[in-house]
Amino acid sequence: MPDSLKTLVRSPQGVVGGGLCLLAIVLVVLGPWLAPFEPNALSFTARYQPPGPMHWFGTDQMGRDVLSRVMIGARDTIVMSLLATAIAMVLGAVIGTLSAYLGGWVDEAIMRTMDAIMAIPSLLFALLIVATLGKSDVNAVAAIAIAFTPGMVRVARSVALAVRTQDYVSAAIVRGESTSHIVVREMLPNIVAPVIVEGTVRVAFAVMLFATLSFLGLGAQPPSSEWGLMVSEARSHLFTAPWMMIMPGLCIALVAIGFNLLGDGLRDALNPRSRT
Amino acid sequence: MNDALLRIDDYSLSYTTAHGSLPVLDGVTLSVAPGEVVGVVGESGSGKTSLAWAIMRYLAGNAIEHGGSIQLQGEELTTLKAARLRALRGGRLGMVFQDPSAALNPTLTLGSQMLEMLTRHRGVSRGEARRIAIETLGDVDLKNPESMLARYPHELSGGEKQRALIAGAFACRPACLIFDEPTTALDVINAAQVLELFGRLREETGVAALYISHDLALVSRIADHVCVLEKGRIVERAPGRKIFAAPDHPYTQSLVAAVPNPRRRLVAESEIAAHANARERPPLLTLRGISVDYGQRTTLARWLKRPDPRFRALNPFDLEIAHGEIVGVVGESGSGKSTLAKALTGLVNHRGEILLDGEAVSSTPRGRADYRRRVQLVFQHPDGSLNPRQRIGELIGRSYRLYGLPEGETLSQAVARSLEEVRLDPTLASRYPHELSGGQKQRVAIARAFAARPDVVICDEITAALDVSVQATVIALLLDLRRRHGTAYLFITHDINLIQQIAHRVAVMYRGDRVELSSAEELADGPKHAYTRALLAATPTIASSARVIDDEFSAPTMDQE
Amino acid sequence: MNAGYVGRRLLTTVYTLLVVSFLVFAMTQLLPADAAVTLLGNSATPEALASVRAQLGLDQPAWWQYWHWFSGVLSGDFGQSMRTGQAVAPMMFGALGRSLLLAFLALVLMLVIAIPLGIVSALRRGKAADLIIGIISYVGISLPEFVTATVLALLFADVLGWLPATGYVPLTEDVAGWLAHMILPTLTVSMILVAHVSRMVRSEMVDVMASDYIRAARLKGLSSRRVVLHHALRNAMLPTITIVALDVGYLLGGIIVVEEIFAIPGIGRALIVAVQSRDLPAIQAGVLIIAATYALANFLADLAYAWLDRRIQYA
Amino acid sequence: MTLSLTRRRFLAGTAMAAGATLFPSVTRFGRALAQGDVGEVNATLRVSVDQAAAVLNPLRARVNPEYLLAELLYSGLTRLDAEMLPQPDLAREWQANDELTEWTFTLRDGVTFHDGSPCTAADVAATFGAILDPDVASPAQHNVGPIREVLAQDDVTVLIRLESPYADLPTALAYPDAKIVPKTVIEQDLERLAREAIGTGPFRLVSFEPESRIVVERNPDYYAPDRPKLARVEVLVYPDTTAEGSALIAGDTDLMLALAATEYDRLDDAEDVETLRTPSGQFLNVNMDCSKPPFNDVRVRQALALTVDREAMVAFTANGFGTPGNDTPINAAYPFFAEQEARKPDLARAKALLEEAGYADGLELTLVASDSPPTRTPLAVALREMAAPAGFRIEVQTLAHSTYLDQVWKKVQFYVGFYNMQPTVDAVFSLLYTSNAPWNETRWNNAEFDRIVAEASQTADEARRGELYSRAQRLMHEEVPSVIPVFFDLLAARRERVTGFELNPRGAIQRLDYVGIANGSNDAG
Repeated sequence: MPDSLKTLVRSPQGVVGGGLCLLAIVLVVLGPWLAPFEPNALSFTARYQPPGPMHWFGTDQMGRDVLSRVMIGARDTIVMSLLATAIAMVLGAVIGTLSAYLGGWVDEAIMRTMDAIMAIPSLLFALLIVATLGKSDVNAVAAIAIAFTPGMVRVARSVALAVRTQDYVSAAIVRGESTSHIVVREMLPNIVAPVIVEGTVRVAFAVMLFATLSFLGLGAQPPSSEWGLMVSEARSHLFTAPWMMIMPGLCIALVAIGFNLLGDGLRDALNPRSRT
Repeated sequence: MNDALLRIDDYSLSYTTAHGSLPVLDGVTLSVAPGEVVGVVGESGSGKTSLAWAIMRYLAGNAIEHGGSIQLQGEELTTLKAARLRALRGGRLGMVFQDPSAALNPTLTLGSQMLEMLTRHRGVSRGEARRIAIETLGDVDLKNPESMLARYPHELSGGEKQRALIAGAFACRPACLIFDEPTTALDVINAAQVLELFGRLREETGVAALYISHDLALVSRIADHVCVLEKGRIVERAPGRKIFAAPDHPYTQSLVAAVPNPRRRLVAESEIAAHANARERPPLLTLRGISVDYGQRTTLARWLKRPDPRFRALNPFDLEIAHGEIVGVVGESGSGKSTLAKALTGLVNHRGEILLDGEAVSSTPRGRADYRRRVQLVFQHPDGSLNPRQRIGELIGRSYRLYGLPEGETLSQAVARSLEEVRLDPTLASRYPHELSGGQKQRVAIARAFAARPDVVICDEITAALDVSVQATVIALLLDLRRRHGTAYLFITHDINLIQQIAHRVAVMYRGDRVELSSAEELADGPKHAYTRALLAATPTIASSARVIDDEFSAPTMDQE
Repeated sequence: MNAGYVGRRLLTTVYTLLVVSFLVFAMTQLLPADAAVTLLGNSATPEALASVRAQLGLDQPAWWQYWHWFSGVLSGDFGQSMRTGQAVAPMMFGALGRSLLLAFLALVLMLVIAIPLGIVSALRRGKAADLIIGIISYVGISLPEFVTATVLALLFADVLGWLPATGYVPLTEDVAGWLAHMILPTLTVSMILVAHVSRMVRSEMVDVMASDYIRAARLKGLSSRRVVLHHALRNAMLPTITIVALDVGYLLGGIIVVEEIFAIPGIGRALIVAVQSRDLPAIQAGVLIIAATYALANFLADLAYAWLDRRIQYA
Repeated sequence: MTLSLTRRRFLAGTAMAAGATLFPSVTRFGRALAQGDVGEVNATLRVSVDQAAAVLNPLRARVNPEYLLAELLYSGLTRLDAEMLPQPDLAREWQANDELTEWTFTLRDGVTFHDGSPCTAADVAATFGAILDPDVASPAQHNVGPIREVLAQDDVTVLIRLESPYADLPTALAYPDAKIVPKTVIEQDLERLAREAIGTGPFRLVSFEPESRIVVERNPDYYAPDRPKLARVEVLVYPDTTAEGSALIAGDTDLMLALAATEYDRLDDAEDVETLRTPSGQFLNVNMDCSKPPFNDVRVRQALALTVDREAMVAFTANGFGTPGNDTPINAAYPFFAEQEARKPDLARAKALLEEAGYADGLELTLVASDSPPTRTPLAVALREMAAPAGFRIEVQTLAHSTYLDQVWKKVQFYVGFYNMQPTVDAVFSLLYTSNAPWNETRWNNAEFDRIVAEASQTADEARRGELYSRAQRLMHEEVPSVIPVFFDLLAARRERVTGFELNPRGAIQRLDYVGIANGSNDAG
């Protein structure tokens, strides 16, 4: 692991991606303290102010400071995405590994069900779930987590299948180890790496999916400053106040790029073949 | 030797890695005369494959050459233009790889892959190329070449692939061919056929060849001259027939010593006597009609009238293993020898019964646990059988956790002792497998098995992945452990030479049948079964090459009797 | 290719759709605020609601509704929209048709652009070209459609005035007009796909180029052109087939947003409306149809794969 | 009128405010009218609407696009003109008895439905029977006045008996859902009208794709020979307002019936596009359940009202295109509007009132809004911030409109409502604020208010009515059953070649049969 980390920080992807993600995390942690203005403070006089020394990102239709809102919004957007992906990752890893280890009809049943869920495009799936549970960021997290799980299961399972045939698993069986020991101690540790890679890339998707849900009015709710929500609220002002949309839109893109780069960096670092 | 066809002069090569520069070849000098076969022998890491790549001018991005020259028919290769080089490769300078299935593109037919070569280097039309291809395939006696051309690689056996490839290489009228372990991936008998083919073709074409291999015995049989490569330096160059008779360099001597010689028994007669009187006791392990079927037929499959996928990997098999006895099981891949190991350790379901000390293994959990402790398994590849994410300590400790610690020992003490028993530094306990060498890993695997204080250890090809010298030490270790604990071994291998050295009795397996079961002596005096004889004939041994030495006039091809 | 393989895949596909139908139905059962409410809007009185519910069969037990619906589906009848009172099937299939046309354009555009990009960056690995392509694809993959769509519309329609901003002209009425209206949506949809697939092709290509048989091919003295086009590409394409098939699912999802923004009366919009107005038959039909399309795409992809790479059937 | 208006908009605003669209300002309609009479007879008008017209059955229309369809395809007894005055439609003329309890309507003769069958008094009677039948659940049932029974005297004479005297009946009958449908259809299967249109309107249905495109063509048998002036009308659905605007600019559409305030400037600057604007009685109200605490205490309601900066609210919710509200549903767009002193924000006072009411340490509230129209949430968000200093701790919750209708509307104690302008003052009051109002959201149930409204509805004398209505308004202003911070101007836009279109403050009235397309104009889509 450590030497693969070395390769990660040596690769440009790893550096840029890691940097962007780090920045994002900083925003998440320190956002409220860094924000120059109260994110929801209205100002009748300061509406539609273009970016300037006072308001770096400009102000919106209610005279709220876009920069501050973006800073606060990082929390909703990123934490939610990370949370959703993390849940999906854990579920996926466990289900996938178990499915691969048990094999036979259990495996078949699990995977076909996953296929079924995958057959419903994740956005649509999230849409249905949110419509069912009611709109709120928490439900959006649940929706995305569920929508992501099958993908994770697939990845985890494919790796687990390879691991399953390894002699150390056979050795464990010959020794008479318990199923739980084999799955948890012998197999899982050898599966996490690829799952983490997949997960990192998925975070980027989650960020965008969140934005899209909010755009459709199904994700975070006003006055929250979740980035997707900001963008969708700003769309109607695009012609009069483009910055309102561009700034949070840019942030979404940057964070997504960050996680994509990091994910690919990790993949290369963990994949000996692409190491040169 | 100015008439040399291929000449390498003081050639050095190194790779730049994260940990600095790593020398691979150091002042290598050798030459191949027209029609001559030069063998290059070395253990893993000796740089023999890098040498091949260097000659083919196919070097990794991080390779750095430190002077020296490589000349083919007087033409300097190290400074050759890419276009000229492409014209050379596959044409005058051909190469045959170790693994034929890896060398063939899985999504293209054999035909298209042969034809593109012929059209390129023989400058003939596709039709003509096709004719040649069919002809060549024909005279490397592959059945109906026509259809062969239309087949995909996965539809051919390993032997067929390699023969086709060799045929193709020769068909392009090369001046010099480089063979990189061409038979290592094949079974003994296939290998023998390929070698025979090789011999015949070069008889006919008089091609010069550089033959790279780790197998001293084999090389000594086919090569006119043998170069011994150690850590990138050629330490000895001698005629193939001499190299065993009178190795000069100590390294070569150690190599020769390590090569299993069926004539030199490693288990002393006294021990055999010892285990003879052990025969009075009920046999330690008794196998009655053990048979294994693979694959099952699903209702869906039956419903779709698909061919029955079930096949019998092991036909009813009987065997008795006495306390402290070493029983060898020898056979090619697919002979069912590994299946036997799986069956005995419960990795696959089997019919028939297993008796331990004359009693059927009880199906109660305790009974099975007891059996599991007393019958241990060591796998072929330590990289596979040792979980890369666990420390050596944990790996060995697992046995103690499951089967209990000996009195008055802490876990760490026990682990340390186990490591010492296999002659490893106890401090390795805190390391991860990938930090150990192949031999060390296998020792750890053995230590883990013996931590269970077993009565019988099943060794499934445990030395196949190791260099000869390492193999020799591991074997020595096993015999030593046996001496100490009186453990019996079921020793599964494809190497009939090795088994003749260490086994008291040998079971020969062929296509799931036990075709012969006889004591080592009997085997030496003359095997009963035809297959056994074929196997022995196909296996190059020091003995056979020694015989070659006796007879100066026989051609340096392999001898069938 | 042997019948067993096809049969097996077909069965699993059917099973998948069965599960989907169940999932969807279960979800629609949980949806708050049933169609009767949305149908009557402000004028809903308890009596009116009751009568409408009865009329829509909403007062029946769930299993009955499921069976009623499912048996209908089997006979090609997806029921009537609770919103418009029209039959769902023609409505949804019509919408699907329009969406598929869009999806098809996007796929074609994607393949035409993505595969060459992927190959180039793989062969020029680590060089400038690779870097540039990489950056482009990262940006492409990291912009939500609704941003891309809005920006594109702003640029090409409002600023440059080259293309119609939004709206839809039926292909049957005016091909040129249809195409003109399709360009921006197609661009938007294919953007992310191009990024995604080109990176897939790249990594596949990199792996293949590192494989033994490519080395063997080189050492046969073949020209690099032949090595790349004849030996490498084919193998690199194989996994891409699967990826593309999986992307069809994504495509159908992404289309939802694009259709919303560009006012294309496709299945995505139909579904959003259906969900918003709790039009259960429409939701069920829509999701099932999309799932079916996706499953079909994957089925075909697997067949194609198995056909191109004979080893599959033995595996 | 907010101060942030550009000069240009200011002119427009006043032009509208002055006489609504009675005599349009020359800048806007001059050329249009000039071309109106020479309009192209077989032109197609492409109208864009911002949401689907899902319901084709006129008796069940709920939203403006559906009203539009009803208007295009059907006729009522009466219809309203730009000044909200009832004009003859199917009814040629009408008179009432002195008590205003019995009304007789005389129909045009020779009017036929699209299927050729004649439209008679029997159809009228049957239609009103259906409207008043709760199972049909027509929104009109609460809006056509206190009707007891509708009788067909002969083929062309309809007698309507009322429960109580009602002066505004002709206006009420113009309610967009009160369209006449064939008796036979009602008796056989009313649901047919969900798929086909059998009316007497100026247009006939050609194709109906609710989510995307509805096409109608001229009805040659329409009773008015000079109308419609168009061969076809295409109603195009654009779910995205920005997209809708772009379509008009690009010339893909001719007329945009509802314009988001944020789009106004862009379209105003676009070439060949004219923006239309009229003040209207359309408003958002913050409803408070006056029957339960905390809102059963008038001081709490007054406190909340005092926190609202209405000028700012106009800016935040209507982007400046509106007028401040004064907590009554009546504004200058209505007759009988009573000018009162505008309520100014006074946080100190609000805090004090809240303390008096016993909420010294503030009040936790959840304010629910629906996602359509999109102006509801900004209002809630703005109110949250404005009310916070006075001690109102408001959590804003936005729900899907369907969920809102199901779980919030008329149920929860604190939410944002939205209403189109109604044809009469009485319509607003008796629809929303009287104890017996069908949509009595606030449960204010003020006996005096009820009495005043009832009396007003029964008086024919204008002066007396005015006096009564202003008392009612003053009462509401003091008691604040709901905070009404902002009235919206209605905005629309058209290509210049579109003639004869008048933007109606009612929102639900379009009168496209008067609209034409000037020929010789080359800006086709």
